[in-house]
Amino acid sequence: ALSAIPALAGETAKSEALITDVQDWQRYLGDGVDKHPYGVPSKFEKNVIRRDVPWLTASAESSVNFTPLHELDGIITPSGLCFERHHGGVAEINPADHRLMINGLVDKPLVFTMDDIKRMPRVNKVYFLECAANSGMEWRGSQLNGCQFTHGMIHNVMYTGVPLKVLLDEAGLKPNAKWLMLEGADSAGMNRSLPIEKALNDVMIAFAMNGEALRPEQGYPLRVVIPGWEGNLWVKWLRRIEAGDQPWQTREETSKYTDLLADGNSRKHTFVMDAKSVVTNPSPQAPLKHKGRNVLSGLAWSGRGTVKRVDVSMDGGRNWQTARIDGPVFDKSVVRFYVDFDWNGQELMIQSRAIDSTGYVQPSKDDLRKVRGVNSIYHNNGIQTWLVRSGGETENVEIG
Amino acid sequence: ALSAIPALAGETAKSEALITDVQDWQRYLGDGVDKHPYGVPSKFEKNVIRRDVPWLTASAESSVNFTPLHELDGIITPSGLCFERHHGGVAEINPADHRLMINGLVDKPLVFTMDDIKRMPRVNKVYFLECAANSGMEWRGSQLNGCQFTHGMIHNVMYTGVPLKVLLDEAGLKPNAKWLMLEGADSAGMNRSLPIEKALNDVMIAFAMNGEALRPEQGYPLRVVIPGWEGNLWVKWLRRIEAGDQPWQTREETSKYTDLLADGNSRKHTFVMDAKSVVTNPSPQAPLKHKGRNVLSGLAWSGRGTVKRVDVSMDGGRNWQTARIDGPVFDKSVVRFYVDFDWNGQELMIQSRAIDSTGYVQPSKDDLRKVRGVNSIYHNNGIQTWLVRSGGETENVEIG
Amino acid sequence: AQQMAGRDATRPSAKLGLGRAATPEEITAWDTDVRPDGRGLPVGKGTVKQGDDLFQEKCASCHGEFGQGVGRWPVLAGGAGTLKADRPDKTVGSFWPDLSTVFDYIKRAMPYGNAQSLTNDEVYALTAYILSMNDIVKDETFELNEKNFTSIKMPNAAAFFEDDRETSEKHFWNKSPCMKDCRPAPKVTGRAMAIDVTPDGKSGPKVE
Amino acid sequence: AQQMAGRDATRPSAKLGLGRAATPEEITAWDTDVRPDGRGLPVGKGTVKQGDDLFQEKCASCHGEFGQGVGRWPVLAGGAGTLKADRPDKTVGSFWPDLSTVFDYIKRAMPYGNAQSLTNDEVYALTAYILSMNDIVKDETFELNEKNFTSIKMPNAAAFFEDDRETSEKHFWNKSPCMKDCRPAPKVTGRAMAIDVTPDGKSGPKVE
Ligand code: HEC
Ligand code: HEC
Ligand SMILES: [Ca+2]
Ligand SMILES: [Ca+2]
Ligand SMILES: [Ca+2]
Ligand SMILES: [Ca+2]
Ligand SMILES: [Ca+2]
Ligand SMILES: [Ca+2]
Ligand SMILES: [Co+2]
Ligand SMILES: [Co+2]
Repeated sequence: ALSAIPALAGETAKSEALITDVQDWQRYLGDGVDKHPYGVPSKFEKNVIRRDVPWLTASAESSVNFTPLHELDGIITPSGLCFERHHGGVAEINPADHRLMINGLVDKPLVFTMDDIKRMPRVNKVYFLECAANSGMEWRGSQLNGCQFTHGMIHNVMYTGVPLKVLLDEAGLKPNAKWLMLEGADSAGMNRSLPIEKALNDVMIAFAMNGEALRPEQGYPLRVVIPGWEGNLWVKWLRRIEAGDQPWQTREETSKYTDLLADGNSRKHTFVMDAKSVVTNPSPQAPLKHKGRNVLSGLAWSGRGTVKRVDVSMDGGRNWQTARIDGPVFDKSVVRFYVDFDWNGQELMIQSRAIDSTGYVQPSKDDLRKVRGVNSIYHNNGIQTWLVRSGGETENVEIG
Repeated sequence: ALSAIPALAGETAKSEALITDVQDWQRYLGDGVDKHPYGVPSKFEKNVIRRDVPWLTASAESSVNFTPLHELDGIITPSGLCFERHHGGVAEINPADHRLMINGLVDKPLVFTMDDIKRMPRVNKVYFLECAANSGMEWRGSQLNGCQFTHGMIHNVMYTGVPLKVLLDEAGLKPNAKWLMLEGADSAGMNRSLPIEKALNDVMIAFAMNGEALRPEQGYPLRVVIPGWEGNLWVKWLRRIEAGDQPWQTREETSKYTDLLADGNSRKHTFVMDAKSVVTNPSPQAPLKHKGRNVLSGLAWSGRGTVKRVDVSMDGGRNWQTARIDGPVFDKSVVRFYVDFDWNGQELMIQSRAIDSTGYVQPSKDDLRKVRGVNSIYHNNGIQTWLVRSGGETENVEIG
Repeated sequence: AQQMAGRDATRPSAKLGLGRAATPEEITAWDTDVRPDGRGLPVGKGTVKQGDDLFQEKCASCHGEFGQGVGRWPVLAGGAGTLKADRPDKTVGSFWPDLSTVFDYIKRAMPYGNAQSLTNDEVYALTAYILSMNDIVKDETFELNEKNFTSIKMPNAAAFFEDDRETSEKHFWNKSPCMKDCRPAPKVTGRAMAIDVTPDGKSGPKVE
Repeated sequence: AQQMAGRDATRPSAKLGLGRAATPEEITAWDTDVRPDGRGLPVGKGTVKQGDDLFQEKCASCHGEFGQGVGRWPVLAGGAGTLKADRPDKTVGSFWPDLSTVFDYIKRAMPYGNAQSLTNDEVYALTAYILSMNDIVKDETFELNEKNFTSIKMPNAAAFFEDDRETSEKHFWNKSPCMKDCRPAPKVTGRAMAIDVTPDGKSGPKVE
């Protein structure tokens, strides 16, 4: 049941007992300052959780859960809600027992402790991490009914760590070092190859996220941060970096994270995440509840630089208006956008498109399929459509 | 026991079993993606908690706990570690039951639900909140041995909410409205007076912090955000705003949060938080552990604008060097600063001083006491001294 | 949020059209605040004697029979003339500038743990008793009510002045703070470890 | 971090002086990766037959007797010629460009739940068996070892090319994207709710 526009100020309103009666929380003492040494959300927020899709994989230890984007605001993803993707479950590592080795084409193979790393010059940066498989279930058409599932393999975090270059300089890269292999300490021994130009440009080795130590599921005590590039490269529980003269062709960059096109050929080394956006509210899990004034909100990002503009359509892409971006705009970070609008119960087809600092315009799903077919699994950055019905109910739809 | 500078690369090193043996976390599966719908820190971080000082007050429900600044990095305080200050414990409020009333010198007294507020135009801002009593126990001299206790009544958060002006415009302020009274729904019925110029300038009514709903102890579902001004004004569990033509002289702005000077007179309406800084590492709870390269780190902030510069002294204020600020620099937000330095075991007297965009230079404790005496409890922004002994042990000291 | 002809159906109106009128009963329920000029005072009354009885019953367990405070609970009376002393005693009598604050605060927040449980007459009586404990009224038959309330003057009222930091602390603004040889070699004059009141294993000062 | 004469005692040196030399044993323990050119291959060997036995013992419970996959566990064999089909079957044989990936991955990550438990000979044997299941070697007496390893060519090796989005998708860069009347009125052509596989009360597709 939709509420109509509320009684205008000055019109007759009924007194509410919530106001005229003294409520318990206004009368009796609540919890003291010694109750929660580490605080948690209100019990009334118990629906604000990561969710997994049990039928996706055979095992929860090699699977994914999704960030509840429709419940969040601003640009920072709370650490407890950052989506998880593991290939052998969460490695539980005492930082005192963690080691990072650098070997291969270096002057001196080195071993670092966490204490060593925390004695190196630090930087603080906000970056998005998007899994290349985000929206991957939507290539053939609308499948999952909620932006948590269609777009929830992304988070945006402020990292503290050391530029990778600092560590490489300490070991001394040999001139023929062109690629690095990054390797995790988890039971999947996750490994991926990284071109040396990117490694020396803006890659970080991070030990903190959003002000505190990395969360276990995000690679505690150490992970790689590779701004703008697909999440699978951001090796967690980082234990080794090897320098070499060519890529390794690991399982995660051949069997997975290559993009099969319609002609049977596959793109490899598709590292950059293309510009993308999604309206998080309204969306299937967060339908419209009221006629009258409403806030449309969403996120946009680009692996190529900053988001310059976000356009929103309410009629399925026929007409567009430019949204208001509010909050910090950082390189390779999400931005938050809003459209304040009035709604009188008409059916809406809501879309958003991101435009980045290189001039790239997020394409429609159909335009993307024209180049890529529907079998590439990864890198689906097509424009999402939400259908808002006259009752406010909101659906994930394909349009033609 | 201090470790000396480690064996240089190339010198003989002993193999560690941590590397030559396969560890459990490298062999067996860890937790799956369905284990922690809302994630928590690693069990190895169990010391990273808010701490209270039981002897400070008679009751934990009217008391304070402190942010563990020495364990954090970057500029965002994790929500679970934001210090708490309550006067009647934490109000536990179902957002569906929360109401905000605006009355007094307005055209139309109004009542808003949380749904109403979430339909208003939103903004996202990062601000520090410092309790005016932060460092209050240190007026007469060094008392508490740790920056968590001397400086931990501060946090820095990204808020999402509505400019207060939007709500006031909806009710229609009368021309003679010069002050607002802000009132909480907790059992302390916390109330404070706010000048209308500030209210219309940058004050926000926030419902989200660091991306998710406010935490209960931070005023869930609604709090006031008053950039740069003392934390006590940032009324939590906000239920009412009254417009009037003069300040109310509430208990929290007369009995408390006024500053008693040596001559027996008291300053009132000391809202702005002066520029201040603290070295968080090293500090008594985070001593130096190694000779050789080390990272000094700290936080600086100013209620008058942005932090322009932070200077650090290693010799008790005789000589100063300018620290490196890294990470975002926002208006009325903390900044993170670093000094990368070599330490050979000499005794250090570490200090930091913040300089803000108005040219204000954080004063020494003695210079502050010359103007304010030692009885004002609030607004102690004097320069902190940490004494680092040759073994690395670090102490809170007064110097003369 | 009326639909205007010829205007994009989703473009927002200038007025939000959010919220509803507050009813008079609702305003009465929440608008209990009292200002120094007496604005907000409800009709009511109470004597020092009545206040004494109430105080012993509902307040003395924390604040002490004569407002002297029990353990670390707040002291409400005494301390006159101590504001320049080494350890000032800030109480309602010695420090508070306005009587309205006493009424406003007790009405909204006391007794601690059972807030908003007192009638207006009870708050008048308790306020009268606090005045009496502080020797601001001397007669235990004195009755405080909404009419004589603003005639009571608090001893320390004149001692408050507006924030003047931008002038009295002007010297903290400094274009070129000293960087080299700024002071003589410092000596340690005090140590938190010697005072030894930091939590975590170490005990705090005794509750007297 | 040697102290240099005449230099501020706390100014940092250019070299960090952090970390220690990795020992040869430590490098051997961790540096197990194998590249397409054979770099990293350990000395060792194993036949298809030996691999078959091992596979049935340690792998078939998930991947199936012939690598066909059990339930939703990964399929390792088959799928040749399906890459242009409506539902491609991407397996080691039909998709993987390099044999080294099989060795590298099994050695570090399999069997799932007991990683790094296999000897090098076992990994050679398992790799040989996977080749055989995929008809890349036909002879069950075939022995794979560090010397013949790089001579094996994978069927789909030529099908991979470097990311070319900046040229093949150049039309996605557009200085003036359309704002008004950009397309005909859209019609709904597909609905997630009709497919009905979203978690939360609704059940997913059956495990076959
Ligand atoms: C269970 C303990 C307790 C009881 C009973 C109690 N109080 Fe209090 N009172 C407190 C505490 C604790 C505070 C300080 C609260 C805070 O920090 O915000 C306080 C504060 C006060 C203050 C303000 C003191 C100051 O210096 O700012 C006044 C006035 C007061 N109480 C009056 C009363 C009266 C009148 C009653 C009885 C009707 C009462 N109290 C009953 C615990 C109590
Ligand atoms: C308990 C189940 C299980 C067992 C037993 C098991 N595997 Fe696996 N295997 C998996 C899972 C799950 C994955 C995918 C892991 C991931 O997502 O990263 C996998 C992946 C693989 C892959 C890569 C598949 C691809 O398409 O990328 C190969 C090759 C493989 N396993 C070989 C083996 C071999 C050889 C053995 C026995 C020595 C074995 N597995 C035993 C579960 C198992
Ligand atoms: Ca599950
Ligand atoms: Ca890719
Ligand atoms: Ca306690
Ligand atoms: Ca103040
Ligand atoms: Ca009032
Ligand atoms: Ca290698
Ligand atoms: Co992924
Ligand atoms: Co405070």
